[in-house]
Amino acid sequence: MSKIGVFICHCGENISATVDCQRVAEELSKVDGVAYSIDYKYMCSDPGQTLIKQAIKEHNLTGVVIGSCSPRMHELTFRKTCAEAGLNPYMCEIANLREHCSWVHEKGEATTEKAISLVKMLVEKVKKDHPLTSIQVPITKKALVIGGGIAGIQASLDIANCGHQVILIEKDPSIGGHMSQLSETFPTLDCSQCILTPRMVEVAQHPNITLYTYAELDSVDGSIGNFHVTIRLKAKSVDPKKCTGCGTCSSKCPQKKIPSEFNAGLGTRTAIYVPFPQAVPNKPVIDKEHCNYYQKGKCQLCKKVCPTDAIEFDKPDELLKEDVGAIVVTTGFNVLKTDFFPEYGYGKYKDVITGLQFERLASASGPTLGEIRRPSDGQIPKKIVFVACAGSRDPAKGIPYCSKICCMYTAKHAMLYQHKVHDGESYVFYMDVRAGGKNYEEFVRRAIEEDGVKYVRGRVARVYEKDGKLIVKGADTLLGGAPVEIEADMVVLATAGVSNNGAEQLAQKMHISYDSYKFFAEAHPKLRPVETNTAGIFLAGACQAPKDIPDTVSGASGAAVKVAGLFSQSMLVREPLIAVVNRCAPPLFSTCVGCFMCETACPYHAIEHEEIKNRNGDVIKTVAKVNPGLCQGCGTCVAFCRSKSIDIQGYTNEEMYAEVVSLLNN
Amino acid sequence: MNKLEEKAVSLLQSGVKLILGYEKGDKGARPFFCHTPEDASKLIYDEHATTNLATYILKPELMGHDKVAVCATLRTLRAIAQLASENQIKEENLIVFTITEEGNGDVKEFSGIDEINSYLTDKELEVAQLYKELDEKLSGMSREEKWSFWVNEFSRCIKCYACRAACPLCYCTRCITDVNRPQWIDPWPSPMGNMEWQINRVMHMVGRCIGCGACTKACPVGIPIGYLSRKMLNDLSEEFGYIPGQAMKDGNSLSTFKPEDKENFIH
Amino acid sequence: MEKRYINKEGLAKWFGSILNSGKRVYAPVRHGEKVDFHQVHSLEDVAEDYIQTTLSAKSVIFPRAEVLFSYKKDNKEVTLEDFNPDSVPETVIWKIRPCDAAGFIPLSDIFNGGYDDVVYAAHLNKTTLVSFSCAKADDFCFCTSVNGSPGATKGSDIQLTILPDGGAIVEIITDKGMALIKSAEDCFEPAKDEDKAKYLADVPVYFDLNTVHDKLKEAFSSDIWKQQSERCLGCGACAFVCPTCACFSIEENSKGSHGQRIRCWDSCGFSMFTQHTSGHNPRSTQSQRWRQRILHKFSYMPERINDFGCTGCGRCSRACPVDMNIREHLTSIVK
Amino acid sequence: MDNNESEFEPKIVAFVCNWCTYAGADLTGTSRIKYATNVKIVRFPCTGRIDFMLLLKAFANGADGIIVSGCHPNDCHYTSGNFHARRRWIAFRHLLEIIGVDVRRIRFSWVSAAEGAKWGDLVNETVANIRELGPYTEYTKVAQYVEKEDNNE
Repeated sequence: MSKIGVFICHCGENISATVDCQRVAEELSKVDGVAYSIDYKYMCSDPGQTLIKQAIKEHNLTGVVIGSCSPRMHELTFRKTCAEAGLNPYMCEIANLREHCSWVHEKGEATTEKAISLVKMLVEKVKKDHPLTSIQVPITKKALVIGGGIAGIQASLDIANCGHQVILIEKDPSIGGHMSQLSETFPTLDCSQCILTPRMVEVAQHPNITLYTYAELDSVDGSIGNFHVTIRLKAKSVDPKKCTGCGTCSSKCPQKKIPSEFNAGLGTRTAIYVPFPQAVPNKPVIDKEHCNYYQKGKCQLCKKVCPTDAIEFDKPDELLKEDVGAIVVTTGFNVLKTDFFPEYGYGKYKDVITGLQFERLASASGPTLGEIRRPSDGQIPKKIVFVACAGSRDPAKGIPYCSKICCMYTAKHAMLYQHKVHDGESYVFYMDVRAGGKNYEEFVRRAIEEDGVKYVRGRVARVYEKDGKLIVKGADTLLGGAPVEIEADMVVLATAGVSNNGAEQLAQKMHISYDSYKFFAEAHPKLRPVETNTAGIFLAGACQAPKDIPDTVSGASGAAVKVAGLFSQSMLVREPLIAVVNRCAPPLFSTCVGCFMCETACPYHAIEHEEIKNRNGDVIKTVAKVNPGLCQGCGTCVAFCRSKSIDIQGYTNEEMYAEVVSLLNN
Repeated sequence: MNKLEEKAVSLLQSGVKLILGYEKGDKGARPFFCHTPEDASKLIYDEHATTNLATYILKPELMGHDKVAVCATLRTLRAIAQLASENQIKEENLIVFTITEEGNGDVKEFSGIDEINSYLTDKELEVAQLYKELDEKLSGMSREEKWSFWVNEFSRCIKCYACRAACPLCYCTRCITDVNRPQWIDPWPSPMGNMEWQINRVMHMVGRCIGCGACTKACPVGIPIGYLSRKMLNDLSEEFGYIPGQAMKDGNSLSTFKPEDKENFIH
Repeated sequence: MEKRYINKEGLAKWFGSILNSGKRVYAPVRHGEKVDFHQVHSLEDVAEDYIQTTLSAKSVIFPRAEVLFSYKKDNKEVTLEDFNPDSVPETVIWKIRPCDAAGFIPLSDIFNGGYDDVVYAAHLNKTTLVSFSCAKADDFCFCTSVNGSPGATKGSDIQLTILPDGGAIVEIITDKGMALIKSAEDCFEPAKDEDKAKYLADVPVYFDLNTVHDKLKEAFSSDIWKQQSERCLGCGACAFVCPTCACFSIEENSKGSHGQRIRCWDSCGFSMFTQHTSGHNPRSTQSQRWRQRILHKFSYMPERINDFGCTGCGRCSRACPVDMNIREHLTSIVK
Repeated sequence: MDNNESEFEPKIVAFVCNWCTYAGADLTGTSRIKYATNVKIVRFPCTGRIDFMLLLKAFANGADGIIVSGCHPNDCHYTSGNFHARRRWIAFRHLLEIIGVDVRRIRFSWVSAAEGAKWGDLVNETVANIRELGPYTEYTKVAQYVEKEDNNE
């Protein structure tokens, strides 16, 4: 006979404002099997939890139902509470009275009635619940980090420094990511390369880190603690063991006019190339799309000039299989295509450039060696206009969200410009200046007050060329929308940060969720910001949303700690909410008839064949068995099994059936 | 001695312990278990025989370790092919032969499941006249009329499970109707319980039904139950990518999917 | 036994008066190719020209499913609503075959032997059986081999034998039957000098029932059960169409806070019928279950209730999807 | 909702997956978007887990309408549970149409964890639709028969 305790939380007034909590508790006390029913102001608080624990002990409760906020919030909290009082944690169920009831309905009889029936439903479920014990799975103590930007570098180093093996893969020929492209960084204006390159080198030299550049994730199998990954090592056409990085090949390559990705299209590179001088590894690859040999079938000049015979044409991509225990995804971001804004003339006028291109112009390693010269004629622009929010916060044409970093880098750009062009004039068109962050506001004020950057609040309507000048037309909303027209020499667009190319496909490969902008989704936006909903896969950096460097690095260290924390355990303890194929007394042994259609339905390859043998060792029948290490508990097999021989713990047929019957009959 | 009898005698003399076939009965051909060469003369072949002999292949009490041969009609062949795709056939103990359609009574023995599958590829699965008539009748009905038609049909069901017993693909060790935790289907004969039972049967048959009609023929009260599975078989074949009457490889319709599956009702 | 004569018009009038009296009347009704007992509301509903209904009339008195009691839990209090015998209406089964009517004798011995099964007895007591003797039979009929005949009156309250003029010989067997006559006395005429046997179907005797009974005593371990049942599919069709099969199951129709306890038909032919919780099944093979069926009807029942569990209606043979013909099997047992 | 007692209040059960629609409905709450009280949610790990029998049982036990919702295609937490579910619903819905079950009463949807507003709209729309259709007595009447009332049809 069940002895169930019902605990109705007021959640301050979050629930009690619209639900008569006292009445819910009273009504529940009348339900068959309920031994104790009470309401309380804050169930999740210390006294609230104590209340639950005492009731479990005093009334020998066999099950607990808590009417509170969403189980996605506090299920774990209350299960722990129950466990501390000696009740199996899986005998605790949560009725969602806040998100699904009090917050979405007006105060009234119907709302309280709904609350009552939701709690009753869970009471019926608890009656059918079985105590469950956690599953223990061994852990492969090796991590995979995808993406070699600053986030990936930081995460790899942190994990490696904890003594664990790390595989870092980067799709480009060098690690470094967007940070390596930056000139100086806000708010301290220290040189990006100066602070980044030592870390890049550290990665390459770290004994615990295996670095694969020009490599991509091909597929992922398995689950937390035991992922089986396949990495595609794209053919570099250069044997890194033989190559000394002397650079002769690049200097002889006849293809010299390829826009350099590193310089954001403002410079050129060759087909066999090292993306930038400080690249790690500092060894070239052949870009097959532009290589004469790969495209036209002859050339091989590089092969002829290579002193170490390192060039190897026509090698296929290699597929490398690795077992890892955790994955950190740090694939970064991209900048919004500027063709959203034909009125700004990007692509039409050479001197309308993006913020990232300006970074290259301002960078000492850039195409102009750090001098601000406009792309069209190499002249030093005397008047420059920066357009903030070029795409961001623009639901109509761009993206609805704020790209977060633009305000700061625009201020930085204007400041750098003023430092380099002392007689120059700079204007910033802005909507709002968002300078939340340590020393950020001061930085912007410095740009305005010390460096004389002119901030104009308003949107730019259009940019057009007239007599060799770029006419920027806008409005100053602080002056009542007065039209502003500036004859500029150069225009810099602070284009929005967007998710990286292929983010969606990558997410689908790894079975992690992503938002409508294709940024990867955290398990919880506040409390689990570096975890995904898929156990064992973590996130850091701008693949989650546009982020500045400090946020990226702290996220990366956070993810690394999660990985290290996971690896610090000898066994992984998993929730037992997995499918099980029944076993029963002989001669049946299991009601499974062995059609193995579940095997074809399981996305995790968790269904195995088990031969049931008699005493002589003869196989009597072959039935399905679920590998508890692989099963993730989706339950597709359960709904599919015709004879109902598979059930899923925590969501059993009996439990779900009882819930439905209860909802409609009580 | 006809060719069938010759075949049966030679099989029985070469170590086969049992031949599943048909003999003459009160209501046409009925299943016959031929154990001895002396009985072989009773064997007849009737491609219209309603009992699907594949049903017996799955009965442990009949199928021990001995070799068994089946004189299979097209319907039986279809069932065997489907059962093989569901891991239910022990090929090493089973010999399957049929009488070819050419009419001179030639016996064809299959080398294995693959040959059965290829034999079936050009055999179109026809729709029974009864079902065609029913299709016509139902197509003229409003939703409410359909509902009351089927409620009336199912209310006559006595839950004798002859449909289940006769179906070669209803081979679960424990049928869902025998599951009582929870009691998915009312075990007593009642209009709703009967309907739920048939809905289950049809859902369990999606992409698996081989359209042999054994269920309809077996129903003692004359409910055209096979119509539902048969209609689903045809209606969904294009959608789910199978050919009615032929076994699917690598899982069946509801245990597999295509990311591009089309529907127009999920919004 | 009193006899009367009723002419065609009288018959219609009598039937009308029964309907008007408020009694439920069950009679054979045609549904496509099948004829079965349903409640009727006029004489036109009653089927003509058929040999036998698919199901026996058993379900009128022993329904396929019946609520024994209902319960409700409210505020931890349980209230029970028991089966109410008064809720069963007065009922007439019209045009039942003599073999069907005879079936209620062993059925009543099972349910009401020793003590009355309240639910069964309520139906039985409220029901009057008006049988029609058989003018036609088919190859599946074998009533004459199991102590019956096309004109047997055992089990009936009234029996009519339809005459060529559309009238009928009326035999009044029980008081319940007499009461139904009395309710419309003016429809009837005094009995005429007619030989009932002239109007009955000719059903040959296939085997000697006593020999069957004697042979079965020794037959428990015989191979015959396996031979006969090889093609048996293990469905319950034979049991459910049978006028004497009484196996039932008790089921729970639970809706959480309320529910019903239901009695419904079951069959010893199902493999789950004897399945134990332990996993053991004393009748694990179909041949054992077939043996049980035959022994129960032709060996155990005669010994326990002094009546055979078969009336020769032939329904099981007609219903069997694999043509298991009980007459054929019984004949082979005799041989 | 409103206090008009004569108005029919449909009973609607929602079968939703834990990762998308349940979370989406949480977001509806967090966003304080209001919707009708008629819909009650039963939480499943995945739409792939939702047995079609539970839908039938909901109707048999008196539900006037049903919502089935989970992750959008490609977004399944378990990769393909929603794809399996989609196939199941294609077949199931087709069968119900053949039999004459009122499929307008089952609303299938994809609601992601980010679509809190969509969940609110879905509930309100479904409640309005079912209110218009009226109680599903056609189904419950049949479900309540133990023996069919013999009307000789």
